[in-house]
Amino acid sequence: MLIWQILIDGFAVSALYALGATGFTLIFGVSGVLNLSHGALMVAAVVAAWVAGGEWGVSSHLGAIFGVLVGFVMSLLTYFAVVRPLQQSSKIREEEKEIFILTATLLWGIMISELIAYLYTNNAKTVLPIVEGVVMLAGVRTPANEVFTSVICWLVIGLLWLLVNRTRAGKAVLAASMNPRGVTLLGVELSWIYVGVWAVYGMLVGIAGVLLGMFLGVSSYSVGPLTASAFSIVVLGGLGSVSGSLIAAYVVGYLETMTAYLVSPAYRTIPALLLLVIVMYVRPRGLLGRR
Amino acid sequence: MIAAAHLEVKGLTKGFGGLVAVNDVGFTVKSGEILGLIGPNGSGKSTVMKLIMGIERPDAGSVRIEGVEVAGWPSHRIARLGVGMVFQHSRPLHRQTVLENIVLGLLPDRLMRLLPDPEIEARARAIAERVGLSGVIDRRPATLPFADLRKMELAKAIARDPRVLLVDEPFAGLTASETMQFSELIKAFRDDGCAVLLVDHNVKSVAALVDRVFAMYVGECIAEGTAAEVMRDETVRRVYLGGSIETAARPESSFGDRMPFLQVENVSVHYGKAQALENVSLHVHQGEFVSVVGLNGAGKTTLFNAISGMLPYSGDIRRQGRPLRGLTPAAIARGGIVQCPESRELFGDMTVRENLDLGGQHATAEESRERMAWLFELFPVLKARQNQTAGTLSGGEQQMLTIARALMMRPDLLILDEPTLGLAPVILEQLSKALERLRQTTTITVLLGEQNVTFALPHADRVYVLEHARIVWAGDPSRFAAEAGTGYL
Amino acid sequence: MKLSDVRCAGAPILTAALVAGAAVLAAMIGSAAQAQTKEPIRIGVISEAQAVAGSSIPLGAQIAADEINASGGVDGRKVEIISYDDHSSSAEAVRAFQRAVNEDHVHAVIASYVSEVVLALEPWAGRLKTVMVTPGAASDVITQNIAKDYEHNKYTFDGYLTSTSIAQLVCDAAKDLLVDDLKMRTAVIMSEDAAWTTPLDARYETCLPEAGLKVLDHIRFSPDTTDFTPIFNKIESVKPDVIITGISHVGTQPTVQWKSQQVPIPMLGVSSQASNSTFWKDTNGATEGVLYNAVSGPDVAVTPKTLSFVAEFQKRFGNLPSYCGYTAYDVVYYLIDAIRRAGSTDGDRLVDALEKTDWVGTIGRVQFMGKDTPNPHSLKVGKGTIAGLMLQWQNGKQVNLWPREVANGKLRFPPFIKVGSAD
Amino acid sequence: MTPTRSLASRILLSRTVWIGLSVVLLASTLPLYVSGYILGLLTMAYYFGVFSMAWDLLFGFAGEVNFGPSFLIGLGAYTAGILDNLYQPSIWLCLFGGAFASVAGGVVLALPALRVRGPYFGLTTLVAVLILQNFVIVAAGLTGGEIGLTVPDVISVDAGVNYWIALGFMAASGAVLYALSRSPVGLILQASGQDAVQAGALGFNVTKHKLAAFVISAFFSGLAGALLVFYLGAASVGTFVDVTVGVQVIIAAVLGGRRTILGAALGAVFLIAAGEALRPLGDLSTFIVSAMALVVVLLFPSGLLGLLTRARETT
Repeated sequence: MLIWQILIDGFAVSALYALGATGFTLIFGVSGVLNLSHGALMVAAVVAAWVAGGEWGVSSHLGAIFGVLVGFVMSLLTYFAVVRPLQQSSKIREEEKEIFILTATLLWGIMISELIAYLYTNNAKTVLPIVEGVVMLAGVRTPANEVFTSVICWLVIGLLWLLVNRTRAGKAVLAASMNPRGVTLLGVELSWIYVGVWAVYGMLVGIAGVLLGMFLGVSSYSVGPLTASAFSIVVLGGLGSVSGSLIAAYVVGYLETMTAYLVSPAYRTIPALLLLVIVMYVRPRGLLGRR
Repeated sequence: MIAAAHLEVKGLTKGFGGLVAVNDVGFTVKSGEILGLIGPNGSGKSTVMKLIMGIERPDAGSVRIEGVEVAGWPSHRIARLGVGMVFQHSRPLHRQTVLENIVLGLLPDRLMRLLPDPEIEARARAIAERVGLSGVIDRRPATLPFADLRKMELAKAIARDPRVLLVDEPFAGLTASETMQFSELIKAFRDDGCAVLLVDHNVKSVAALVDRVFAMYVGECIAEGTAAEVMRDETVRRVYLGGSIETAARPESSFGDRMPFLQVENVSVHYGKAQALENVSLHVHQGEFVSVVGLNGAGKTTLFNAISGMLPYSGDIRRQGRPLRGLTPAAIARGGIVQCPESRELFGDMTVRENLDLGGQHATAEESRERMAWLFELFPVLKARQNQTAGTLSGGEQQMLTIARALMMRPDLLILDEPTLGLAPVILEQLSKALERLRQTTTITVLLGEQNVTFALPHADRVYVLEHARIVWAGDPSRFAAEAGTGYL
Repeated sequence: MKLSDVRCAGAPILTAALVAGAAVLAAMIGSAAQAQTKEPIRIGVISEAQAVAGSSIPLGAQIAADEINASGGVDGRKVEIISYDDHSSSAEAVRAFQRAVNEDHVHAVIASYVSEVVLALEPWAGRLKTVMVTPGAASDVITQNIAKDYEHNKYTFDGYLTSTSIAQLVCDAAKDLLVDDLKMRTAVIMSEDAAWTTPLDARYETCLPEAGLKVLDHIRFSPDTTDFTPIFNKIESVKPDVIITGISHVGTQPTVQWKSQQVPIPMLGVSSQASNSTFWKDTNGATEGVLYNAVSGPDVAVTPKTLSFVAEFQKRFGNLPSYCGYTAYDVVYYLIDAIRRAGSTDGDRLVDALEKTDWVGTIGRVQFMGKDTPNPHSLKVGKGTIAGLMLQWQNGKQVNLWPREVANGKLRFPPFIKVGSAD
Repeated sequence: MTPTRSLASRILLSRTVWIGLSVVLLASTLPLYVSGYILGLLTMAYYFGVFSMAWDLLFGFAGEVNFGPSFLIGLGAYTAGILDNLYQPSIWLCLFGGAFASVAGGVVLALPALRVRGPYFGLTTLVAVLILQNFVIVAAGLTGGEIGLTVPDVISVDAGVNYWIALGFMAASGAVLYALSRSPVGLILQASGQDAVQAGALGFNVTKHKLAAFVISAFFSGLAGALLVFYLGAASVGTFVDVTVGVQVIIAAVLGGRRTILGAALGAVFLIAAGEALRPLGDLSTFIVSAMALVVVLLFPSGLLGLLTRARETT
């Protein structure tokens, strides 16, 4: 019974982690950007869905779609207002761009979360679930929403996989992540690829955010932890490796769930952090990292 | 005693992954001697230098500095023992002056040294004087001409009075008079009793300076002796020049277009203060094969990158009369000017087929398929390897894939930058045949950049020679050997 | 060259920044302290504006000040509220406290509902000899410190209940509502790991068995927890009749997950966020059926003053006050009362006067425990002083169930709760 | 020209000292005519200035991006606070203990730094902070956990005295760090950060120098953290360890201008002063300060101080 509980709960949480981290790693893989406003974008999507549902009283479906849309728009805004000006700046040396992008996205994240707290307080917000009620799985009473979350996460990850591996545009994105100069030589504009990737990232962030809002709920305090967890999962899996991120998401998700069940909820995050430190020492490139 | 070997290398071996980069290499450099370590790109000469300096750890073999075994030591200890190295590409301290950069080379490796020793500054000034930098001593590196940057690197390397001096490509990018100056500086060290190791591509460029030459090819020694002996050596000649060169040029008048397909007019490019191209003009007719011959650092890659729109330049580059300026590199490539860069830029984790598909992505699926069938005929080995990832291919196969991928784009003009880089002679043959077939069976226009004249001449209708950022010779390939060929050995 | 340039260039900027900063601040302060015929009584309010609980504090205090000023002030002196945002950070709160005392020369400070922050401020109240009253922090340690070192810490007063007395009130309510009415026998304590819950849990452990509820398990979790599934599953596995809560930093997330997992066990206890009127919206209605302790409620006439205050608050700010809103309103009144009685704003004399406080406010009759008790300067609790309430969310409304004298509804649970089914 | 130049540089050096000294002197007169609150504000700002300068030594000179300055700060602060709480030795001893713990932490942090690069190192430092944070909460008996640690002693309750201590400490740290960055060791450090291979070939033990940079950065971070504890009279995770504290330190350094040491202090004073000056704007003040910092980062990448030095360079 306990085993089934851990398996089922861990699966849903891990699926959410996986979806959140996939977008993060995609952006890093293709454009080398570690977007530290990641958590803020997710929270923005949740709050948007909450506002649509709570203030305007639209249906849960419409609210969710609005949340995803806001995630999408915010992502493109992040790219055009913050990341691209720095990437194209001639005043900053190439080797220093990384720290600039990190600092700028951090500041941008702070701005977003402060604005949200100003407008809607920093109370935790939840999104009205699309499906309610509970189902019995292997004798475990599981919220239908949890099943829904897992299914949507994997559906989206599957669609992303198809997009990247089975379409020409996706192939070009994959190629750009291996060798940006190579795709330029083949007549593909890198700027199109970047915009496209940030757009896809926006959808992923929006969906992950809204699902998170339905499943667990977030507040403007969650901004930092959300970014940190995506960052650690991505690094644990190996930067830029999508499959590595998926594996790492499940490792972290299950480790946390097991700790919460078997040891104490108070120590939930500690084993995952220790694992991360060990991996950093033993295998500094992450589980499946190449770079 | 007098002729004690300052640097003694024996049985040096180093592999990267499965590839043996250096195999059982041994030589000595005596005090007051200059040894030229030469070899084409990929021959392992730079690795040898890094092994001596301790930047890489040798797998086997010994490196002795005045009898002290240093193989496997960290590089700072080797440096302290009296080895200095002049890097070809360096990153000077941008925010400090030239003087401070030289002072850096003189500092003791101690943490407690918080106040600059006034003596050090005086010594730095003396060194600057010696290498001819005293006029620019208060300037920052970014404002210096290229030759002065090289001098600054030299100054840093000699600051500690090394007994062994390693110099990587001493003359790359320098003008003739600058080369003279630099040679004099190096000779002065030899006369002071220093053992000097010069690493370069060609015998010719260092011949005047070196006492002996050690020639490498694919990780092994192929010849050793005086410059003249090595230049006469059969193996060396074959590696650099191949056999006798047959040319088959078509006269320029046979290309009927009134306006050349590609016109490059008075193009200049600067990297900071260094001039990489100086008023270069050339043209290529529709269907013509044009070779640009030049040594490393002469400006070939810069020229091609300017044509491909990857660099800012002054002057004009026109395609069928329309200027290319303002177009993005990708737009130029889509427009039909496709480059195969020297670095190949393959997608290493994708299969051969996927790489080719990406080349054909602007065409319809049908066109793309036909094109691929034709390419598999041209390069049969790619067909056999089509499901293998590009990163696992051999160097020659990778080069074929690069060319094939570019051809998938149905280019009007194909630019090939050093396709022979690091390839074995057998592979060169295959590549050569493929180019010949292209030339005979299609109307494609090709602009080829090479330092390997054996490869550059047979296919060429016309040849340009690029030297120190300028075109110094242009004409029919058959006249090349007589008029311009001496520098390419 | 460069050596000097950095410094030369740096110097003017540094001075400019300092001068500019100083000028701005000076201007601000100047306007705040503008000459008035009689020096006003200034009360500093330090709280977090972005938190629902905290944002009510300055608003409640302002209403009280306006009412006092409308009736002539204190011997012709106006009451002035100066508020500071501390983002619930101890360091910022210390800074704000110093500013309030040294710069704005306030006569007393009303500070924060977060125990951690109040504990950091407590020594500063002593160092700067300025009275500080917290309208919402619950940790017993605050008042225990006063017992330990009265001379230094006597300037601090806890204007809200201590955790221990809250726990006692919860136990009392649980006995009446659950044990007597519904025959419940067992409970699990679920509380967040924070300063205020340590004494709360300690009292729960003793008073729940006294009330007739056997404690089967005791779960403390990090306030950063987002996924409560393991916690609820663990609780469910020991089959208690009720979950006794001690949560304040978290609220929305456990409540929503309780509902979505349809945990069949009712929750009763302390859930500070549930006392906010916005909680229904934040949880999308998942809070239906949640029982929480409070000192006041929107439609509960605890004293004659309660409802008129709520009405005024709603009229002026468009929403209902959080629990700190009520207490802050009362604090201003009894501070002013003490100043009147002391005839001075001097710190030590104000402490003496405050210790003799006997004031009926919106939450009940306010009296402080004496200095020889274990918790000096904490509120006296019980019938006749502050009785506390037990409210339940029902259909978007906060309904009071206990004590029965002021109850305005009946206990009611959502369908997934199975009362009495556990054996 | 040659001999006069070195003479001139010596005069300029002394001019730097004079200008620095006069700024510090000017600042030290502030308590005479500025209110206690501004002093309190600047006291905090000065300690943050030291945090930022210490961070800049690691990033700007040794080229190591440390995402966890608050790991070093927190170690120093908590060690000093816990020592005072347990044994109540003289404050000096506590300060020394804090600085020492932080140095030990700096060495631990340096170990991965010498193995892994870029984002991987960044993450290791970030994880160090999270682990420290968890430790503080788990070991609540020792550290006060979520409640925070209240120390029995403070250095002084007088705003002026605290201000002078902070100013003196910042001036001293600034002088040492600046001198270090300008010294031969600073030059070697910069060379190691820029091109470790070449620095090795020039005969420098890169590992040793980077380790030293970590130790020095840790020493000043830890000491500043410990001093701040005895100024505030309390230590809490939110003030010393939280990632957001580290973020503020980094933002201050980038804002003021990287690789200048002094710019980092300027950035810290600016951030805190601006945050305070904007306080009347209400809850939006943090938003506006962040937005201003973002604009500086986007438009003037060399930072407040770098902007001016670069302008000088071209003339």
